[in-house]
Amino acid sequence: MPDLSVRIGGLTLANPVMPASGTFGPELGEVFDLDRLGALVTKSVTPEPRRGNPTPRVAETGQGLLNSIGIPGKGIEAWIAYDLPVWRRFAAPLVVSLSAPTASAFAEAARALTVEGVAAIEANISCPNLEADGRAFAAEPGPAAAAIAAMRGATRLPIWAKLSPNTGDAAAVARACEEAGADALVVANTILGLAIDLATLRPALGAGMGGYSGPGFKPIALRLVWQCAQAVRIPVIGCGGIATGQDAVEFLAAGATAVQVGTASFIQPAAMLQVIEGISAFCTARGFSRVSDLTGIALPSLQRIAAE
Amino acid sequence: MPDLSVRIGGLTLANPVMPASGTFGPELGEVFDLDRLGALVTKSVTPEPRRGNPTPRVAETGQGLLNSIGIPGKGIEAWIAYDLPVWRRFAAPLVVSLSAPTASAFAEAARALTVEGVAAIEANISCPNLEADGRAFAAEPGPAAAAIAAMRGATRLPIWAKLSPNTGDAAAVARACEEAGADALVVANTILGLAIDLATLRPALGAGMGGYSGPGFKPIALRLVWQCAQAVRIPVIGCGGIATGQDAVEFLAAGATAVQVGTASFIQPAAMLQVIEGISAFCTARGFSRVSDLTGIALPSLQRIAAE
Amino acid sequence: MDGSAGPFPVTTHLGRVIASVPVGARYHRLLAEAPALSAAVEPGQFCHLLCPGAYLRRPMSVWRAGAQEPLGFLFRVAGPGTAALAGLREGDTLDAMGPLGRGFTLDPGWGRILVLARGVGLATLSLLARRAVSLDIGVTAILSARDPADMMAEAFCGAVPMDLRLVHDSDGSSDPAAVGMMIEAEFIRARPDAVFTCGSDRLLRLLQEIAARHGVLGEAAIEQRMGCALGLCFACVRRIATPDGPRDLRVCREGPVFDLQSVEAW
Amino acid sequence: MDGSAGPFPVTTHLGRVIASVPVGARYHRLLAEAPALSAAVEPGQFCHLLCPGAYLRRPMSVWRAGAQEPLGFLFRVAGPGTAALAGLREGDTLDAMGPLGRGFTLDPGWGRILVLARGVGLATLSLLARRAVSLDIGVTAILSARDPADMMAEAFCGAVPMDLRLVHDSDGSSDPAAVGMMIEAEFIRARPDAVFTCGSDRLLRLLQEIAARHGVLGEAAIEQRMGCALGLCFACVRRIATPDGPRDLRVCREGPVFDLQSVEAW
Ligand SMILES: Cc1cc2nc3c(=O)[nH]c(=O)nc-3n(C[C@H](O)[C@H](O)[C@H](O)COP(=O)(O)OP(=O)(O)OC[C@H]3O[C@@H](n4cnc5c(N)ncnc54)[C@H](O)[C@@H]3O)c2cc1C
Ligand SMILES: Cc1cc2nc3c(=O)[nH]c(=O)nc-3n(C[C@H](O)[C@H](O)[C@H](O)COP(=O)(O)OP(=O)(O)OC[C@H]3O[C@@H](n4cnc5c(N)ncnc54)[C@H](O)[C@@H]3O)c2cc1C
Ligand SMILES: Cc1cc2nc3c(=O)[nH]c(=O)nc-3n(C[C@H](O)[C@H](O)[C@H](O)COP(=O)(O)O)c2cc1C
Ligand SMILES: Cc1cc2nc3c(=O)[nH]c(=O)nc-3n(C[C@H](O)[C@H](O)[C@H](O)COP(=O)(O)O)c2cc1C
Ligand code: FES
Ligand code: FES
Repeated sequence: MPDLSVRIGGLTLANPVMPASGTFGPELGEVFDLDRLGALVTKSVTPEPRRGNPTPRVAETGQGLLNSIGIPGKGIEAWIAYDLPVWRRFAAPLVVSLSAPTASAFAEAARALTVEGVAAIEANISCPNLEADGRAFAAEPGPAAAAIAAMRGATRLPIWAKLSPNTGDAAAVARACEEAGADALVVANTILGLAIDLATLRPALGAGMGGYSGPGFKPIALRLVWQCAQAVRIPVIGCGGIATGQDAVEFLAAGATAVQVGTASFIQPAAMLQVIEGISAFCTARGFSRVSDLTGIALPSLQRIAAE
Repeated sequence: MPDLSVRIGGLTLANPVMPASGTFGPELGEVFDLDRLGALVTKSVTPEPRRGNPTPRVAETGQGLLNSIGIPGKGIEAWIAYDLPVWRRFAAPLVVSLSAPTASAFAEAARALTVEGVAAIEANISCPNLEADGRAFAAEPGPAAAAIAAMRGATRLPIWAKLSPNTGDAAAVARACEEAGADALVVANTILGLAIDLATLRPALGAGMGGYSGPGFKPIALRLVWQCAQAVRIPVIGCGGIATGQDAVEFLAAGATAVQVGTASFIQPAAMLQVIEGISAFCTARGFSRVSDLTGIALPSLQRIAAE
Repeated sequence: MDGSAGPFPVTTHLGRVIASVPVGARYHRLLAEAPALSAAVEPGQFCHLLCPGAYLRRPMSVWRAGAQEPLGFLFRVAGPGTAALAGLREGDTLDAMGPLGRGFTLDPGWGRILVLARGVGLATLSLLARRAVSLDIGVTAILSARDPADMMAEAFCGAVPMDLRLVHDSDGSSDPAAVGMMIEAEFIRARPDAVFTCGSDRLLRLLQEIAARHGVLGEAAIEQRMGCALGLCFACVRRIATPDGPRDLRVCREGPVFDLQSVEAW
Repeated sequence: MDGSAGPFPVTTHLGRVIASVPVGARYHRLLAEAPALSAAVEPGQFCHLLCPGAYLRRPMSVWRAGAQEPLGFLFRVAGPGTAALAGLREGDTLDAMGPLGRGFTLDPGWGRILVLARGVGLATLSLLARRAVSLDIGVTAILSARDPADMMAEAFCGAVPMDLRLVHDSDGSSDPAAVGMMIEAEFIRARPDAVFTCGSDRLLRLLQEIAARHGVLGEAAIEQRMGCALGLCFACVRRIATPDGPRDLRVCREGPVFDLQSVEAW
């Protein structure tokens, strides 16, 4: 049995597999024992309550999913009062995904989330930045770094910066987040996509464009991990289209220290368990005694050894 | 029988379907009559001879293809001497794809290509710009516009600017190309992707990263067309994952005036004929007497009417 | 939340298809051996079905179920997902995730219920009606369809005795005004203890109005595009009136069955 | 460029599978009815096969072909594409694009050829050897394999008479030095007019050296990862010596058969 534990910033996870934000909730505990996961990641919480986007909010597109959910939620105060106690029942470290409209709102919310039971904050900086004309923080190094730096000043919790594929230079954004004090990077959020409904000749999603995830997105997410892992020394958590242990090993080899599984859980609700078992089987078959030895093994030079 | 003809800048095409650069050659004439296509598009020619990238140059990845061919070729002089005469045997307008390392090299090559038998030049500005540290011209509005403007001064032929998905703001690049004098946009080239070969734990392509094309790329290309068509008044030619008439109709509805078919021809060599027939059948079934009436029909407001 | 026991009530069941048969021109029925799931599912609940070749699962009401009985689905062949399901053959595997969602309320003390179904809505209501009869509750079922060819009275009740009223678009009998009069007449003839509907927003509005006026309880099953079907993604919300005011509730989890009067116009 | 006539010689043929049988532990053979394609294809040519579930086609040498004969492929089950092909059943459709590439040269005036095949390379050389015998050309075939279980002598020649020499890794007989001595001995025993090889880079080097020394012509069939298989994409290049110096030629178009001495180390 290989050693599956990994270290992400200050945290040690029992295994490198966790859910992707927005595709997970305590409800999945009706399908399997959530204590088997390396970590738990909440759907993004926002400072204020939000209603979300018009329906249809999801559409199938070839080997993938388009979504425009719009981060509905009851706001951070109600989340701490009502949802956090539910999460506290589980054993794995709890990572709270946070989305906010300004850098200072990110800071304030990070401060509010610095409470017992929260192990790390994942900054969903792919959301629109109200101070930059609605462009996502993660589209440019400057605004991304500003959001992370503001949070860094407001919390002692580890901060994971979740990057966006919708940028011309992900490595630059990755470096900026590292310099601003991020403890890890999550790579990546969905990429903007579109589908047209031929019956109506209108976009298939109520909101028009949406985020593309699933197997069709995988080669792009894997490339982003490859680029970011070579740009920073903090750990990278790979995310995008992972459905099997083999997919996960590709991400680890490309430089990831851990992985998140999103849309695959919609197809096979126990996909995360299969990913854990698949990674373990790969390590056994190929003689890796520690899963962490896989991290970055495919990189041109093995820069990842130094990364925690 | 609906009217399938479309106008792209100064050119009238008998139908809106043409091949994508790099996936087409006279060899396909062994499979079907190439005179049935709306236009012919050559693989990119370069000023100097090039050897191309190490093999493997292609890899399968889920519902798509990764390639890193590296634009091998004999250089523009030999191309004009040996290849152009072969192309002249066909009836459809010939579009020459051009790739060059600097804006002035683009201009010089465009001048050299301004010869009998060439109907338009497609500027493959997704290639690395030697004057910008190897970043692609199409990654930023400035260098993209510089390449197009330089060509504009050197040829009277229509110039089609082929945009890249590897940018944070495709609409801005689209506008810059329009202002610099492009007659049409081709949207889009491949997006950077990666696959890891689990047997070797190395990248599946000899060159590491490669361009991702095919069905898995379609939702992204369609979104880029949607964004660019709303940003410019010149025609947009959609490209990315199109394999059927229905795929093509999605692109037309999202704002494209014509479409290019690339990787699909590797799976079904007569895919382009199926796309032409599928578009025609859709128009008949849904009562569109002219295919050009489909252009932009899904856009929030019908800005595309004005576009030629 | 559902009838199944154990700490992990929701599972992907690999059932063996034992019948796959077209029904009329546009519908199809599928029966599979999936004993644990079939025994656990309640009327109004649904399964999320893997459709060979399609990426996402497709939500489908359970049409037939019960201990020792095959699990059945009745559906309109609408697009690639349902076409793939219709392409399954005897002996093939059907991957059904379930049981999912909140089903109908059925009080054994009731004497009669009225069921109003349109199109494939009858698939959703069929198990409820059959379960009611087995509890000695009388069932009046008004079934609305495009034309007699689309009418699936046989699929709805099988050999179980019910009062059926069939209405069609082709002869105008399914017109809301006519159906409204028919419901009023039924309320007078044999006042139901509860009413149930599925399959048409227009009939839902109609039934809301009549049931409210008569002070009769009711429930409606509604549909919405789904991602996870497990309550994780918030894709499937519909506007529902609650004691705390209108809220976007998840059809897959707080539904697909809601209080009749709580479903807001859409 | 190939044996087919007409303005559009290359087509996707939808053949009906008539046999799909495992061969040994790692190989599989597939026979399909595809009369036009089977009649047109020449030894050394290949088809590009659609593999259910995989996106790209897979290139596969033609192992059996001829007028009134089924089209056959013999392959190692290597990954998802070949596994899908091996999963085809009698009556299923095989979508084969072809005929593709440049086949072997076979001069009816020759008296004898020597064929050197390793692993599935024998699939590529089998049709050549059988065609040679049918032209009254003697065939000496040295077949190299991992072990006797992997040896497919029967698949190579069927009932056609040839001089077979079988060598294996398991008893050391396939060692290049031993094989070199065997080839030298054959050259002395019955000097071939031409030599052919496929399936091993090491044996290719060996044969190049011996054939060059003896002044015997030869050809080699080589493999490369492919995209289009039509000469469009330049994915499949290999370094080949030409009168104009070394050039990257397309295996799918200028090959897969090249002059033995022209194939550069790789
Ligand atoms: C709880 C629930 C129970 C249902 N029960 C039945 C039933 O018993 N019989 C029946 O015929 N149909 C039922 N439906 C509708 C059924 O899910 C759709 O007809 C089916 O998903 C269509 O898929 P498709 O690929 O064939 O068609 P497409 O229209 O091509 O589907 C494209 C996408 O839209 C979604 N979609 C399309 N129509 C609907 C719809 N009406 N509701 C939700 N999503 C939709 C699909 O799931 C898919 O993701 C039910 C829906 C829900 C939510
Ligand atoms: C002209 C030609 C003729 C061939 N004839 C035969 C034959 O008669 N019998 C036989 O067993 N094999 C033959 N091969 C090799 C065969 O194409 C591969 O084994 C097969 O493509 C593997 O696909 P896969 O999905 O099973 O394996 P994977 O290894 O998973 O394939 C992944 C990718 O790599 C490509 N690939 C893998 N191995 C090769 C290879 N050796 N050559 C080219 N591409 C490869 C595949 O096409 C696919 O795109 C031939 C190859 C070529 C180029
Ligand atoms: C329905 C849905 C909702 C999502 N919501 C969020 C969210 O609230 N916050 C966030 O950071 N990412 C969100 N994502 C993105 C995922 O966390 C993940 O980055 C992406 O889906 C790629 O991974 P996958 O291909 O494994 O799904 C969402 C994705 C989906 C499909
Ligand atoms: C093998 C291959 C080679 C390509 N070569 C070129 C090229 O030389 N110039 C260019 O502009 N685009 C090139 N492309 C990109 C295509 O023209 C097209 O933009 C892309 O593949 C998306 O379309 P598709 O999904 O229909 O293939 C190439 C694509 C492939 C797959
Ligand atoms: S479908 Fe995901 S919450 Fe209902
Ligand atoms: S495979 Fe495309 S040129 Fe040979």
